[in-house]
Amino acid sequence: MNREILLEVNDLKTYFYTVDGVVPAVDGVSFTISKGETLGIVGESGSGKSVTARSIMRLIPNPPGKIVSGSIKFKDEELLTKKDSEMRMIRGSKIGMIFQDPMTSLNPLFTVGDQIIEALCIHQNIDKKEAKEKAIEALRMVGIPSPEKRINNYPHQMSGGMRQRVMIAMALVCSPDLLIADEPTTALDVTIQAQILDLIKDMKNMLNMSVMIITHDLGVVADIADSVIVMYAGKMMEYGRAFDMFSNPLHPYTKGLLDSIPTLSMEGDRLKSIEGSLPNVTLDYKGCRFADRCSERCEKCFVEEPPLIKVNDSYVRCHKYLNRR
Amino acid sequence: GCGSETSKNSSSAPQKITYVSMTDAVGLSPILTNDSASSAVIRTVYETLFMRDPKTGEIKPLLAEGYENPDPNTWIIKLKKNIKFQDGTPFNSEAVKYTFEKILDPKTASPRASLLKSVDKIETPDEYTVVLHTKTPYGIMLTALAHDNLSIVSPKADKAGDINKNAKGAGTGPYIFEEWVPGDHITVVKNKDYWGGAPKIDSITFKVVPEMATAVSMVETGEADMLVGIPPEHLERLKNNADVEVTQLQGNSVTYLGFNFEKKPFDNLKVRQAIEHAINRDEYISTLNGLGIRSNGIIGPKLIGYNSEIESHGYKYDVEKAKALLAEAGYPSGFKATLTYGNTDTYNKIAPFIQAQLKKINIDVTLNPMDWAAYLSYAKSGKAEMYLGGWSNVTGDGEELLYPQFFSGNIGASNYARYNNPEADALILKTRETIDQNQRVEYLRQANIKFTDDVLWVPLYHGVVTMAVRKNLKGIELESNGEFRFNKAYKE
Amino acid sequence: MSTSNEVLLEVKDLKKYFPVKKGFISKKVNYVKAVDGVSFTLRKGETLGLVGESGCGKSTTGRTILRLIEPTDGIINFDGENIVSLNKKELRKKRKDMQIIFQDPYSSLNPRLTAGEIIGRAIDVNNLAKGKERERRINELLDIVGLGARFYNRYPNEFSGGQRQRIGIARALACNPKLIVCDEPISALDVSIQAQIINLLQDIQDEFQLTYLFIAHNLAVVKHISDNIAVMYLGKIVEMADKNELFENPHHPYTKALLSAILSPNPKDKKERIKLEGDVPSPMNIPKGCRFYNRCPNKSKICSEVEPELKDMGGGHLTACHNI
Amino acid sequence: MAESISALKNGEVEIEYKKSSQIKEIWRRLKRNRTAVVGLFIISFIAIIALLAPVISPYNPYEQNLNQRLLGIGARGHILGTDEYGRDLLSRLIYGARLSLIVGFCSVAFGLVFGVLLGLLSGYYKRLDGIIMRIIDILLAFPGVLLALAIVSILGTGIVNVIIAVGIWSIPTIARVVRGTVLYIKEMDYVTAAKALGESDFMILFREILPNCISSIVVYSTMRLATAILSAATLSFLGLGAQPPVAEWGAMASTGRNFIFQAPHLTLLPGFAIILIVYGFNSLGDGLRDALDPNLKNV
Amino acid sequence: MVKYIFKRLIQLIPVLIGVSIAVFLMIYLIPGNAAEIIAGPTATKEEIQNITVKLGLDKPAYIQYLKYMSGVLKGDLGYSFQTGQAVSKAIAVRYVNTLSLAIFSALISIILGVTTGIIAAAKRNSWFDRLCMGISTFGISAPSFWIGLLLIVVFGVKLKLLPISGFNGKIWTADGFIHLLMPAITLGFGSSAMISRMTRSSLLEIIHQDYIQTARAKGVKEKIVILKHALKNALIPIITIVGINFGGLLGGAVVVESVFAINGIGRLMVQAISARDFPMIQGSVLMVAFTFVIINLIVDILYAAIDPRIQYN
Ligand SMILES: Nc1ncnc2c1ncn2[C@@H]1O[C@H](COP(=O)(O)OP(=O)(O)OP(=O)(O)O)[C@@H](O)[C@H]1O
Ligand SMILES: Nc1ncnc2c1ncn2[C@@H]1O[C@H](COP(=O)(O)OP(=O)(O)OP(=O)(O)O)[C@@H](O)[C@H]1O
Ligand SMILES: [Mg+2]
Ligand SMILES: [Mg+2]
Ligand code: NI
Repeated sequence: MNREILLEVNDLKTYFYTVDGVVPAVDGVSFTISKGETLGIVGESGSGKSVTARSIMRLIPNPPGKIVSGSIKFKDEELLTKKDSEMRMIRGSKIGMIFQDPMTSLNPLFTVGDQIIEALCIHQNIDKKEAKEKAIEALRMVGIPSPEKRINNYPHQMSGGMRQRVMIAMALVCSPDLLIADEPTTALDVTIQAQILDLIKDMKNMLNMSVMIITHDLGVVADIADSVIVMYAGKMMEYGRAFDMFSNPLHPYTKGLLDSIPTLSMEGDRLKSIEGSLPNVTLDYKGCRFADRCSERCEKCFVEEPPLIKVNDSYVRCHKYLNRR
Repeated sequence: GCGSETSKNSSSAPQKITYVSMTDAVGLSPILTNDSASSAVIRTVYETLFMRDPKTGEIKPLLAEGYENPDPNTWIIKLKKNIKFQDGTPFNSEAVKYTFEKILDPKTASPRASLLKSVDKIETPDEYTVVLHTKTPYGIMLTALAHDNLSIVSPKADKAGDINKNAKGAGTGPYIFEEWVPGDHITVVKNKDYWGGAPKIDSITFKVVPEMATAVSMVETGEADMLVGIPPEHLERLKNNADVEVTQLQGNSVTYLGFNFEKKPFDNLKVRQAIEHAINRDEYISTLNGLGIRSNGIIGPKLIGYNSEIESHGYKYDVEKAKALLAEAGYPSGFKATLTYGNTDTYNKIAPFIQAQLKKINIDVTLNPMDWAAYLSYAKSGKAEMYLGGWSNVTGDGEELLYPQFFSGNIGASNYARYNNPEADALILKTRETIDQNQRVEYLRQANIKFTDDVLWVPLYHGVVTMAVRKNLKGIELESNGEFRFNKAYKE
Repeated sequence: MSTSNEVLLEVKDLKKYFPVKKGFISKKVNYVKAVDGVSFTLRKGETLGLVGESGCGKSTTGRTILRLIEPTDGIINFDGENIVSLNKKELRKKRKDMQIIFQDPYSSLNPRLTAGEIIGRAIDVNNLAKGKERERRINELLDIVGLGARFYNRYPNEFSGGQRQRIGIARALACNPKLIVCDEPISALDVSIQAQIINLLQDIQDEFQLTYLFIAHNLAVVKHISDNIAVMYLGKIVEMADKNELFENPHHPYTKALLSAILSPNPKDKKERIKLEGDVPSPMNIPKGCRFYNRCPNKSKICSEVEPELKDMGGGHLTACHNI
Repeated sequence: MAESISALKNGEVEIEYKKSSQIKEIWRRLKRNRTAVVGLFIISFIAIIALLAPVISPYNPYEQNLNQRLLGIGARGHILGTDEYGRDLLSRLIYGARLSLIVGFCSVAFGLVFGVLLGLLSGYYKRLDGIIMRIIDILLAFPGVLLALAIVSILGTGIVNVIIAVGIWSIPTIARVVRGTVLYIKEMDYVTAAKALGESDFMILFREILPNCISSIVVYSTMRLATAILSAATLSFLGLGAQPPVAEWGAMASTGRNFIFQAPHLTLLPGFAIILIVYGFNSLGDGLRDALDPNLKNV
Repeated sequence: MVKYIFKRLIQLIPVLIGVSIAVFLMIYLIPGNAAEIIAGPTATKEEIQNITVKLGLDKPAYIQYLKYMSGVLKGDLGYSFQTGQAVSKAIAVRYVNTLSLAIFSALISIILGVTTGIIAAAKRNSWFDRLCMGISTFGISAPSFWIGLLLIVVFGVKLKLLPISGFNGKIWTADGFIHLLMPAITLGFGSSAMISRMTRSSLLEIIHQDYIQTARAKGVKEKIVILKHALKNALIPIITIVGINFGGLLGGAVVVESVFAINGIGRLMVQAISARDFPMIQGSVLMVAFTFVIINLIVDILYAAIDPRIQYN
């Protein structure tokens, strides 16, 4: 695999300044995505997955959100210092994005054709007719039957799976280098999910792009991702190759997650579960964020935040691995 | 078009007048209307047989040449010759007969049919003579004939269409009806062939502006040329405007506090006296910016039947005396009463004053304002205890006031007081039926004194009529009944 | 899990058509055939898993059985009585025996009531306890679902999704029901919380001899918790069998596709997927013949004309397919 | 999430603590909303003035003194001048606060009683919906001014009838708002759960649905209060409102308009007072909407 | 669609019948009658009786109503008790004026309201936002007769910039336009304020929707995001409030019509009811109700035109 680095995120921190205080939604996330690589981000609801993705796109609503520090290098260019107009040229053309809910992510008042054509017209210097042809082509590419008719449909005239395909087509018409997919299949049925995941894989190979896929379904990650980030309460808890993580999870949280999913092959009556729920994190939060749910915690975990520790090829944020080094 | 634009025009341009009125005319036929807005228009289009001199108040012939009274029940009226209706038909005795009979016909349902109620028969011995035979002597015949509602209409025009809506050519007056946009304006134009000489003004627009503050502003800016009946609060403003001429003239209207004689304790003279004693009329009049005059009598200074001796009658402001009288009447600690009135600006303003005044003698007054129609109904049916009213006298004759208000035959109609006194009835009838004018005036004088002493009303103030005219508009004379004529008007 | 042989619930040819107003002066011409002839039996203590794609009528089935939605047609024998023929009053009395747990932990709790009151209301409505006894019972229920009495006076918005789901379960338990319809009780929860709830549901089933109709679309979960599994497609059950039988030996092509679409959280066991083309047809105009015809990978001619019936293929394994 | 005290001695203490904490939460959110705070401040200010009217007003608002008519602002003894009867304007404004608040509250309360009932029924019972909505259509299509005019003609002018007129005026809109909310809440699972538990329609309607409509009702009522006070002023203009000598701001602004040239403060001051109170209610309504609506929590 | 409009028009009938019955009951209940008004305070009993007979008011109430309604079914709205004019004609003149006023002020309020609303939403929490919202709250809060009189005093009397009254019913002429300017502003001010707030708040709500993120992620300019993607979605609530306000403008124009001496239907209604002029009240109320329903219909059609999800049913 080509190891050329496409995206490099370093110590990204995005905070929300809300009525209820400062929410450190993303608090020091670092990773890289190489050309052709698929990165999966998993984590519980509210752990900061979407905010990470939106930070890369610089689509954090301000106020209340703000990227407080860090750097995001895309093709060796710093995104965080770019002007709005420059950023716009990257969005949609160099980085495409699809969202969780295909039902609400398409503007209900415009035909899907218009919405795809709009993306084309912004980034490519082509006329309407040409754009329309390209849009039809894109729809055909994502497997929508009779696209020349479908292009005049409104989103509500399509099923969820079709809409998600339209979203993908829209994100891909300009052949971006990176596709960010924020829970692209969560709202879909399993059979449709399978279709969409296959489609993303096909597209990735066809266009030779990198993919960042966000999900809370470990099955999806196992299916599609080369490397994985496990997030918990705004922090990156574990980061490494997907294969390594599934065969040898390092962080107690990751282990807990894997244990709590019933699998077809598993036997036995009870599932292992992680008791408790996500903590309410504030800026002055001390210690490991997972500590009070952790089965392997020690006193230190409550007072001191563990650093990111490299174990083999992976990174993990747990005091457990400090001593081993 | 804007008044302000037209007012700048030189004299060679057509002369136009915009007159603002709070309400729209109800109709254009004198036979079918009975409101001041209609009457303002009707006076420009139609004419009566007789008219009242604006200065002296004397009744003079207008379309008539003169009259004779061979006996108390016969009126022979000679008409002027060579007068034509605006539609070209001649004005003659037939027209008079036609008009009057139409009014008398119950099917016409004329609201002022009562003006000719005593007329029995109308004869036309020749083209220019009309003979009116009455059932009973009708001493105020001439006054009635000077009433706008007895204006003569052209039979041809009336038969041809509904002159109540389109009065084109229907009168003999100096202006010809031109256009009526209901709710907005009425236009009349110069009658070039007017028998008294063509007027100088080319057209008059009667514009409806329901909001007084707006109307005043329009006169100020020149958008309108004239306005009558200005309330006191706007008077100062107009007087201070160099472009506007304000005329104030003692009028013949009266504003009063009335009682329902069928309701206790208002049948008690002492109570009524007490109430009159308790009200400081001078104080209230002082708030009117000169738009009201104190006179103790029911028949005011500008009416036929007034005599200045009345000022020694009535009851002066004297709270102690009022309390004493109330105690005498058996109400030492006062009583509760309601005061009913139509909720127009005038009465809305007086009512709280009366309430405050009567409080001083422990009469606890509840105000009961009603919308006008409801008030009429309520007062007629005798439900009101005390009520506020105003009487604007068109003919300028005291009789026009006493008969409707206090004659027992009018209980259930205009006699809101429900005053039923045979003695008073007899006197009132005399003021109507006596042909000898001097004698009749004498009866009116007596009635005034009697009714004032008996406190049939507390006359709060007698009106002052007002008119504001742009300075370049001349020749309009205000009459004490608040009316005016455009016959001699011209613009400089 | 002990399953007796006593039948608790028997559903026969259940139908629910939602009328859709259309046309001039709103004549009811069209129907959404949400449930179109569903039959199954549930024995005491048994768990029947109901799976299927979104919109196939799972929730409608669940709710119609409780008569929260009036059925269009069919028989629901619950505890020896036909629920469908009960009048309003009788039904209200019967209600405490059959409860429901909802998918959405947010909309299923009245935000104006405290946790204790939510449970308390369930007790009050059925006059199960009063005064001290009532309080005791509420606290007991809170304990059973793993919350504890200290949560008594909290409002739903002060709870996390998992905790809310526990309150929902406590409410359902409050009137000692015999049957609980679990309408996707874990779908809205985080992975780490799902296991807690599944364990809880299993625990209370054992403790109180409950019977579950467990609706879900996650096959792995269904397999974990159920005894038998029914697969629904477009308002009909297409296959029903013991869970192991179903997973090891699926008959219906739709079941096969469904099973193959399950993603394992283990990159090692990647397997070949059966790809299904196209979408589920609209329940408003269900095609003639087999409902799965347009997506079926191995359809035959008869499929487009004759609707297959649910037949026993041996050993209580029911399938509705012509090509077996 | 604040951990609550784990050891509980007395359940009731805990209940009170928690109930107030919910209100506290709303209050806390309200406090952060600047306009809402301003609105609340204005309304409390006016309410306090209204309450203390007999204490703080320098004169009897109904006492006439015709010698001291139409004094301007800053006149000796009358800070805000006097009106056409020589009544102290400040005192009248202070008492006017009372009446304006009473008119606002009572008419909205009147509208609420009927509007909420109609809304609840038509939202909950599909069968009644058609009929009730038609009635509401008729009420809506019927010009409000005319309705007021008719009511006043039938019942006579006066503050009570203004309240009734304005109240009836607000029934259809309140009913619609409530109906909309009911239609939404009816579909919530907790209502289904209540049904599943065997609650009767009556209980569901009044114990499950109504309490959850309260916040939208409160928000709407706050805004409606503003409209009611304005409508009352408009009725006064048409001569149908509160009748003299009542010191009600709308009536004062409306009778004062006749003096707009001579003594403009007679209409300007009550006008500003109306603007102030209406502004207060509107801002508070805005703020409450944000504070009560959890969806907008962080927006 | 034609079918839909037809159906809606049929639905209008019960509403209109309901309104007419309501009017009838109202007239029946309120004291006073047309004859007494026409006769005036001086009238004698005979005069009142004659007029009563002439107007048919001596007949039982329901007969009066049925007689009136049978006329209406034949397309005859009757004749005014007071002036004897054909009601249809009287209404027509006034209706044009009120409608011109309503349309003009609706235009003013839409243009003003929507633009300020958009800018305020786009620049949320800026000084412009605060200013707009401040002014708009003022606009909602001030009684319209009050604004109207202030405008007259300032622009009419003091500055002599604009004519105070005299609208000629022809809005398309320069003269008509100038005369209608102040009334339209007076009337439009309050509703522009409402529209402005509605635009702002619905835009703010929509800006948080996923599809707006999608548009941004495509690289669409912020201006276009708001003007195209967000605004079109915000149009539904905006149109709703415009519709409601327009209905309100018709009925609520009485005040402005009085202040600016516009010969409109609002004033006509008030006059008619003070004169107990039954045919005129019925006619004008029916007209206003009819317009109200038509406006609702137009609003619904606009919904469907904007939002493809909404079907005519
Ligand atoms: N606009 C916002 N204002 C305030 N806080 C926000 C905003 N957007 C996100 N957050 C906060 O940031 C945190 C992370 O949110 P994020 O959307 O990234 O979670 P997620 O991992 O994508 O969860 P999910 O699986 O539910 O999509 C949450 O605590 C959330 O409350
Ligand atoms: N009240 C209703 N009126 C009309 N149609 C309805 C109604 N409720 C459900 N439906 C329709 O019935 C069908 C079945 O719905 P149901 O909710 O039972 O599906 P489901 O299998 O539970 O789906 P999901 O997995 O999304 O919950 C759907 O097409 C739905 O649109
Ligand atoms: Mg997310
Ligand atoms: Mg469901
Ligand atoms: Ni002009």
